[in-house]
Amino acid sequence: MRGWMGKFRSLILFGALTLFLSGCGVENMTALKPEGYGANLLFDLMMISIAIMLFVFIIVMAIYTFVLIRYRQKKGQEDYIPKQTEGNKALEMIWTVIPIILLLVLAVPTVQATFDLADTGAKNDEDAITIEVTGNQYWWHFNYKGQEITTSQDLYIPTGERVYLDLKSSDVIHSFWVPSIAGKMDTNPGENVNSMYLEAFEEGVYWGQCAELCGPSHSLMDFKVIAVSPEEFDQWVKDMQNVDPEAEPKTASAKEGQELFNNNCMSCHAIGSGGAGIAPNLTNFGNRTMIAGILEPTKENLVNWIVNPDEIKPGNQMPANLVSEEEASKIADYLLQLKHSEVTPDSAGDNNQK
Amino acid sequence: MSNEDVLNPKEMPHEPEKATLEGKNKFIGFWFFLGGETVLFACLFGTYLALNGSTMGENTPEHLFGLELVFIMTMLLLTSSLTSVYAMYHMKNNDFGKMQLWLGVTVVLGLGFLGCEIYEFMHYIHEYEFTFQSSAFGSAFYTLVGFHGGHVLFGLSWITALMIRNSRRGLNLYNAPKFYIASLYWHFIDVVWVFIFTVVYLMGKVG
Amino acid sequence: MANHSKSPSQQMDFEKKQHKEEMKQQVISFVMMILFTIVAFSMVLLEINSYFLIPTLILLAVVQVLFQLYYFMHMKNKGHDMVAMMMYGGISVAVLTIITFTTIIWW
Amino acid sequence: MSTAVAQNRGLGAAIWDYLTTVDHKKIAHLYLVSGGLFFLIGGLEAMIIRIQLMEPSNNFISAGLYNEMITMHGTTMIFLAAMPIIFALMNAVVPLQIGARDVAFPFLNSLGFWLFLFGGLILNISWFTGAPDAGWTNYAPLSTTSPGHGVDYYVMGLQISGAGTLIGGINFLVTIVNMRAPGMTYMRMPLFTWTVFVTSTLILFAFPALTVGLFLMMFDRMFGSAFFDVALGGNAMIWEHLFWIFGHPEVYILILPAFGAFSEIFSTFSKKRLFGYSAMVFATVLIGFLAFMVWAHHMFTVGMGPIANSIFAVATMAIAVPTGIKIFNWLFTMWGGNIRMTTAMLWSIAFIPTFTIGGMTGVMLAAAAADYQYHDTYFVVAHFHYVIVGGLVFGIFAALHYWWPKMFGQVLSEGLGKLTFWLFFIGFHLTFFIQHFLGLIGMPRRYWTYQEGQGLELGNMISTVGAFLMAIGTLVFLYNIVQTAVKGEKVSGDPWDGRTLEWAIPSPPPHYNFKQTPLVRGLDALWVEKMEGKNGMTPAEPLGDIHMPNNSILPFLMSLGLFIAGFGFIYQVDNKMWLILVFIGMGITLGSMLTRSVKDDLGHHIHKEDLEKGAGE
Ligand code: HEA
Ligand code: HEA
Ligand SMILES: [Cu+2]
Repeated sequence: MRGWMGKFRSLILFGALTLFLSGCGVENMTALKPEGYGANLLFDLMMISIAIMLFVFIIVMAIYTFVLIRYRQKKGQEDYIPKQTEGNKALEMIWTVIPIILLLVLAVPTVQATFDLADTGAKNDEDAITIEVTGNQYWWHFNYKGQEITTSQDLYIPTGERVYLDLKSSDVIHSFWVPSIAGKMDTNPGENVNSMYLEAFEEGVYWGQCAELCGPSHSLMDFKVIAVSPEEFDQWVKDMQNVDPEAEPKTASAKEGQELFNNNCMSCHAIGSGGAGIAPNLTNFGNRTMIAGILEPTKENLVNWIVNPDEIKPGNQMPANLVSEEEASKIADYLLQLKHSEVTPDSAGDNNQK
Repeated sequence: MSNEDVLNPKEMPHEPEKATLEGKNKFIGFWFFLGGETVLFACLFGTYLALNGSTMGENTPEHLFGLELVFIMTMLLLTSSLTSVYAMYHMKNNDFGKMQLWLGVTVVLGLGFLGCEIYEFMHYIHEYEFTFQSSAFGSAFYTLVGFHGGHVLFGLSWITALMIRNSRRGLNLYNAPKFYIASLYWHFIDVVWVFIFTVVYLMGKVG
Repeated sequence: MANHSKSPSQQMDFEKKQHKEEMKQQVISFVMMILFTIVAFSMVLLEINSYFLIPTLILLAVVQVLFQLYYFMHMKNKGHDMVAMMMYGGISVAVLTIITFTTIIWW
Repeated sequence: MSTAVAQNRGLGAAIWDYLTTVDHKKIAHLYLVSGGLFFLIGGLEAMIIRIQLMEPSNNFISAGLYNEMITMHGTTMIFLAAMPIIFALMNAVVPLQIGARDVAFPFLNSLGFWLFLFGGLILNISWFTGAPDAGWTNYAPLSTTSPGHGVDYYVMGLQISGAGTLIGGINFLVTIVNMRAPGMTYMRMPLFTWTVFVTSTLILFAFPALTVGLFLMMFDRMFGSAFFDVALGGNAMIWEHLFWIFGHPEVYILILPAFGAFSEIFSTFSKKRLFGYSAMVFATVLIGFLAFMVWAHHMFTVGMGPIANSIFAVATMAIAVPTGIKIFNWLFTMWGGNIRMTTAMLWSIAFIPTFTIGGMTGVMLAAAAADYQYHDTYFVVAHFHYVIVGGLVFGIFAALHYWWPKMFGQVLSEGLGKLTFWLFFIGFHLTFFIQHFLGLIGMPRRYWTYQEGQGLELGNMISTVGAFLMAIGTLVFLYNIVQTAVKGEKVSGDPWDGRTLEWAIPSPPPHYNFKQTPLVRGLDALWVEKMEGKNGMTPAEPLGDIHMPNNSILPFLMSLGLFIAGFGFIYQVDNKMWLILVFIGMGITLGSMLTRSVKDDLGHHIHKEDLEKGAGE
């Protein structure tokens, strides 16, 4: 399908629409510059439908313009009574049958794409990468099945390979969406686990967002998908599996921070693959693209967040003022040095945040 | 038609419930309402069917339901449907006394049904600690069956009110449609019950 | 209304006869309904294979309800076209709803 | 509007008159005024939304308040503004179009209105205590776990006003089935009446699903049941299905009467009979029929599986066919006609491209897989505002300009009308066209704010500017109403050279509508007579006494009772003492119902002699 669609697409891309679009929109967030299998498939489907719609619209507008110009009341014609036509069987047939045909043309690729994207049967294969994704108010939990790796917020995947996701939620409904790689899928509470797959073509850091209203901070529930080369991914997996959660940090302040963290935060958070899972797993926090999904990863931001999370993400579960600002600063030192892998968002190339 | 004619007709027409425009409107409108009620109960049935496995491991339908009581209730309600048909038969023959009599029988049978239902619910709550709140199945069961029970209660009050209100003045073109649609309502309650005993109790027993 | 040429009492007699006829049908349908109910209950008590049993139970219920609607509630009589249309409208929506709730709610 | 009456008899009497009225024309006024007020409130909420989104990381309102704002905006607009204004038009026009003196159930008609109003009041009172914040779709478990009482208000308010709508729907069904003038066969009914008929049918079958959904939600939130609580085996999908089984037909409930109004307007101002009348009727019925088979297109991403998604996708696309039939029939109604550019016509003409765009984006959304990208983004927001504002709100404006003289006996200023039109029209496209692209480049809907550097700044700014233009347009319209009322110029019964029965009687019509029931001899009954050189309709009956229903305060009381009980239900969760309100309220309601059923109400007669003298006008 990519073949003939390719030509077709370049035609459409020519249109004023896309000219306008290249002006705005961020490359790693838009659905209009697909960087993954799903997004690409859907982009093609969108283009087919837009083409059909443009065709219909042009016809409607042609008749419309003609009618309005030609049959508008002219001066001195106020009393003219036109012929009272009842209808026209032939015409009515035409505008019943042609839309039906157009819709069939659209329906076929729609059904194909729908089944294609639902094809997650391979997720149980021996060597398939399957990640359990859990939506929480307001953060994302990722558990690499059978790999003993848990992370949150930043989802590392290898390029050029299908990564399967099992989606569920621990509280309300969320929706997992990475526009430039794939469409979205809801995460439901309870037994209703959904699955989908991601397949990124190129390395990059792709923006993901929650797309189902989930509470006050719904709009702040961002995450990132970090696609790295398969080699880098394997490296990352190894690094993550070898993390020693109790490893002593180097600086004194960070050491104190570790203690404080263990005493105050560990009941919800986790470092390493175990842990309660009530709050985000912070194993590779130092490599995160963002703090809490939305703040630049600076120490200042982190301290602010620890002391007063509710101000930044209204309605979130993390208690405010659990520690003093001073203590928070030490905890920040500890957290920011939690870098266990050489593979970081930077490894994904310079595609980051254009 | 003047008001006098409506309240004291010299002669009752063939179908008194539809003799006036108001009567016709009531008749059609009430049927349409029943069409809507069909959807309402369908939604409740759907919910029940979706949740009847969510028993949280205890108090499953097989375990709870006993068929004897349900059979008695079914007989009561089916018979009450017939007696209300009798009542309408006498209405059409302009025999007010007999109509009241059969409506009275209908009400008694309906009360019997309601009594059984209350007994049943009490039984579940006290013997099995199976309540509205114990599981999604509990919520769905009591809601579906309770909605029907509520309809029975409303129908009984309605028919009783009509009987008392008109006991002295007899049948006329103003109240005939009212009696008629009340009896339609009563039949509809029976229709719903047929599905309840089939879907909830019999199929629940089968598992 | 009664604008026939017969005298009122003749008319009355004629209608009474009609009503009687109708009553007979209604009693018959009542007996059928009771019968169906008994069959349904006994089938459950006899623990017949449920693949066969459940469709049969539903069928019995549907037939019973048709008796109710057409005989007890007079849907078979004339002047019920609109009524029938709306009832079937409601029933279609009802059936769709129930199909949904028994199939795609769980996946 | 009834200022003249008010001056004659004092304000108190006028208010009492409106509280007790069972006259469909006055109920139309009530619906219009309250629906109009709610439209302003909903619009104000929209403005607040737009101001908040004007720039990235804005803090104009807080995140929690934003969610309340969108929830109330959606709920208010759909249930309290759009539906009631449609009911206003139905009440004002349908009985006249079918040559009836009244609706089938005048008492229930009034009850329907008061239920709607009190339901709407409950919803809006929530602003003082914390409004619902789970979106107008109110998905569980977000709604079942939402703190405070906001969602309880949503549940009670919609339950009560929904009951009113259902009652109103049944009333119009029976009116159209039973009350048509002699000769008015189904295939001679004006298209507006047809669309009202189909809309009422949809109401009849769709609202019960909402009723059940709201009951379950109420039980879960107030009485500890577990329908949506996964911990006890509940299933949140049940709410979604129930909501959309209602919700999708609801959007056609909204749009069909607008279609009907456009049909009348196109035909009148082209001086031509509607092209393909029977196809139009067929298309209307088909849309109504299909409306019940497509609801799950709102749920493509919940994980129903590819089979269900495909079925619902194809079924949804099918609706484009009957809708297309309509679009082309309207175009060909104008074809060969003598088009007069009145304000009403202007709105109607603008509707065609706008709605076509909205419908086409609808079909794009219907392509199930592609919806994985569109769903819950601004693309959807753009779609539904194109069909709702560009279809329904344009339709309301068109219909109001068209039927205003019939309702109030005055013509709205054409100049101001056109000004309103241009402001609103341009503002509308500015606001919503750009939102398609915002959605495609990754802006999800229901977002309190967006980050800087995501490329969303410009689009949102433009959108906000457009919203202000719409607001100004609306204000001009309000000014137009006031100015017209102050001027008070009377107008004849037939200012537009109309074709249907409502134009055969004076404006505003007398209490009993038709002195003598007209005899209908064809489609466009009045036009048929006009073409034969007659001045008006031929009566179907000799002049005689007219039977009219009596006014009653009971509908108001019944609704008031439920209103009071509603608060009892909401607050009994905190303290069982509040159950007292439930008892008082239900007592009032049931007591009024009992009064209604034991007290004979046979109506009254307007006598022939008085009619000849012209009384009652
Ligand atoms: C008046 C209201 C109205 C109307 C008329 C419509 C009409 C349609 N709607 Fe829309 N819709 C809404 C109101 C409405 N909608 C609302 C409020 C929502 C969002 C709710 C929420 O989530 O909050 C929504 C959401 C919505 C979705 C879900 C999107 C999502 O959440 O992901 C979908 C998906 O299929 C959809 C489809 C359609 C279709 C196919 C039509 C069709 O009926 C359109 C048919 C019309 C045409 C197609 C144009 C004319 C036809 C021709 C000129 C003929 C030729 C055409 C072709 C061959 C294409 N709508
Ligand atoms: C009938 C339905 C209807 C109508 C008419 C409108 C009209 C408008 N809507 Fe709305 N809208 C919905 C139904 C409707 N909407 C629904 C269902 C949702 C989804 C909610 C949800 O997600 O749950 C929604 C959501 C929605 C959003 C998305 C919010 C989000 O997802 O975060 C936006 C954002 O731009 C928006 C904007 C507007 C605007 C600018 C108008 C304008 O057209 C409004 C124009 C009117 C005015 C501007 C009135 C002006 C009057 C005054 C200013 C005078 C005030 C004076 C007094 C009060 C005395 N609407
Ligand atoms: Cu829809």
